[in-house]
Amino acid sequence: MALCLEARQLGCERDDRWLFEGLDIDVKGGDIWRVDGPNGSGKTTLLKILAGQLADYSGTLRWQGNPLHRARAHFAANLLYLGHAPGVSAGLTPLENLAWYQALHGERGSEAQREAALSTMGLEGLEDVPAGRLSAGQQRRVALARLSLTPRALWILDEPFTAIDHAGVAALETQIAAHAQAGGAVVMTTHHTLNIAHPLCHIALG
Amino acid sequence: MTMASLVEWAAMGGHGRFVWSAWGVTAVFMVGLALHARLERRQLLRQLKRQARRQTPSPPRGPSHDPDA
Amino acid sequence: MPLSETTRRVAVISEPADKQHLGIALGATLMRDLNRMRRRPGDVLNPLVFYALAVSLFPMGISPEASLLAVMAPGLLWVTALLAALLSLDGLFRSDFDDGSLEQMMLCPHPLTSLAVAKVAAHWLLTGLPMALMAPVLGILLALPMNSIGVLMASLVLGSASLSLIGGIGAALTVGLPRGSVLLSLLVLPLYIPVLIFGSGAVQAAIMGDAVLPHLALLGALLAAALIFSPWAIAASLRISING
Amino acid sequence: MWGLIHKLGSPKWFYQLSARLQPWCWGAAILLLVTGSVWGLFFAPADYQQGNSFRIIYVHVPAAFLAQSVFVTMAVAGLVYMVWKIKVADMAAAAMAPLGAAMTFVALFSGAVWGVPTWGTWWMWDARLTSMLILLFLYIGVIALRGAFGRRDSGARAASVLAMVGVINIPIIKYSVDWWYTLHQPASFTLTARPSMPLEMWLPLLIMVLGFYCFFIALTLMRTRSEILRREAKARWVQALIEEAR
Repeated sequence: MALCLEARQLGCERDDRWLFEGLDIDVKGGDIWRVDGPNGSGKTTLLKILAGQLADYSGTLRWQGNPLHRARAHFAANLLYLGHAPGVSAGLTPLENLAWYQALHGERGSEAQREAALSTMGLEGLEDVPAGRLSAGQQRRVALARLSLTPRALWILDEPFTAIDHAGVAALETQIAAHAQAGGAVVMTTHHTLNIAHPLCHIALG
Repeated sequence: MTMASLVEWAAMGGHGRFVWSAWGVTAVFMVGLALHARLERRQLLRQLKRQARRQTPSPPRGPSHDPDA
Repeated sequence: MPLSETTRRVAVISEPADKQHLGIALGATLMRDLNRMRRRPGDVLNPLVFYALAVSLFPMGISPEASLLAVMAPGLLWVTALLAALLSLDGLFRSDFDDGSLEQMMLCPHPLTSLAVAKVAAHWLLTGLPMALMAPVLGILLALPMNSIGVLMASLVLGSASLSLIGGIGAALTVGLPRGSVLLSLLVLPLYIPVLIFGSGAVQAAIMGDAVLPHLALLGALLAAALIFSPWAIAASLRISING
Repeated sequence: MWGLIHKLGSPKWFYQLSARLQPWCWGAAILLLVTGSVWGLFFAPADYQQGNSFRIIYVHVPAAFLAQSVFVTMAVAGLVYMVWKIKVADMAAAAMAPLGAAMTFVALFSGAVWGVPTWGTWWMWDARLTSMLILLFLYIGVIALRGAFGRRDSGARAASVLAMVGVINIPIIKYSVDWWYTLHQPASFTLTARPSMPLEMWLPLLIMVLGFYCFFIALTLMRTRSEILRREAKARWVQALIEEAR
């Protein structure tokens, strides 16, 4: 069935200040949504609300027609979220990190799958180096390896290009475009000028 | 209630120290809490008035002095 | 970088996660923490070294006299075990909170309460159990009568599980705070008192030859209550700290 | 039902309702406290065993009752805030916490002082005093946690969770401390094991307890109203209120 996440009159108040209000967003298969706005305009907060992580917002949020908080498990099974912090624990190697991430979604997966995902992100040879010793960009790449490792319909990426070099950015842009063409949906924020061969929808905050 | 019987009553048969210290601390706390709450409210009102005055320049007041300020 | 599967349609997964998936997630979270501790043994050994050190301070502070120490041994062993568990609680969620893994745990299809129990179980395996195994040696240091060593270990094994569960609530509440560890002990120590009372009570009963079972039964009851209430409280606290 | 909860929960409506209720509560509190004190200090007979130090009961027992019921009320208010998102409930919880802590301290101090003539020492690890001491630590924990968060409603939610966890633990702590105390001092004299107080001793105690509760309600109403003004300062009705007060 087609993917659809719809937000009606979405609003969020932080310390008596309205970050945004009255937002109507319809995320459907094949969309790439880009959230723009200066720093502190609530971009990350909006993404966290769309990912179902923050509960205190006004307005309604529906996933496949029913309210998000009731369809949480189903929604989470289709969501891939990448926040500011990559979610790669320093004490584990990239392979162990990815193995845990797959297990978190209930898939045992295989070593070969994980190595393939790491090599698509250019991390050959670093599979067994504890993530703590990798650079910020490499840690971000370990997190981005999840995009090809665990196929999820909806991607919510919070500034995925931070600390990524030019080659990596280009590869990621093509991956995002391919995901949208294959029927998936992407909601992302970035200060980077995107050149993706796919129509973009914009949300301006602040 | 002659003076003597008043003093004798206050001595509480030798336990006066304990009874009055216990009652005294209780009274201090209860009265203190009540006064603090009133003070807190008055300060809050004064602060809100100052903020209100700062945001909306109030019309030039006549010679009558504002009792609350 | 070749894009292998471009044409495959992206399917929306509809069937909910079943029990078998939950088992994989919990097992993986447990193994993850054990592996991480294997790499950084300091985090595991510090509470144990603190436990041994603190116990050996008391004879210097009180007196080397064996009969005097034997009277206080159960209480001292239990209080220092409790403080050592408290020491290691701060790191329970902090590293996951800092590197973003906690966010991933919250956004996975499985309930956060069961993942929290897996985290606390890993913490118990790495602090509660080793302390229970180490306690007899420290009991000898404090001239603890030999007949109560078994009960000491049993009470520590049972008690430290409740300590980890109740402590997990405090750790989850203070994980987002910069200087949270001092506040953590302030929140959690009053809740530790029933476990301390029945734990050291069991060892004292063993020394005096009284019935030990009621004490251990009450410790088990506390553990059961902790298992029922604290996962819910830990999950709610983690959601609060994430937004904090 | 739902409409009533939200109407009850709106700060403006609560502010006006409490304005009418408050003078009555203060009046009742002062009346009850004065009559109870005069009766307890002057007319109630002294205890045959403890003599006049028994009169401390008219302060110790009401404070102890209030200390525990304030914690339970705070936990219930926290639950109402967490489940139905009624902000006034959290404002009331924040307002009553210091009062509960103060009452716990008063109960602790008066209990210790009461024990001096009977036990001869200033502190005695009596079962009830120990539970009261732990309750004081729980209060300090809740108040400290509420203030530790950057954002006010995170602190509010954290304090609500801790209050609920605490309220579940209070009976457990009370039971384990009583069990611990009877294990170590089975035969000694405990303060509250009163056979049955004669009426003229018991009636002033009832009046004092009612007086303490009215005092609690009146003070909580007043402090909640201040909290409403502080948190809703930007609301139009507060601006209007300030405007006409100027």
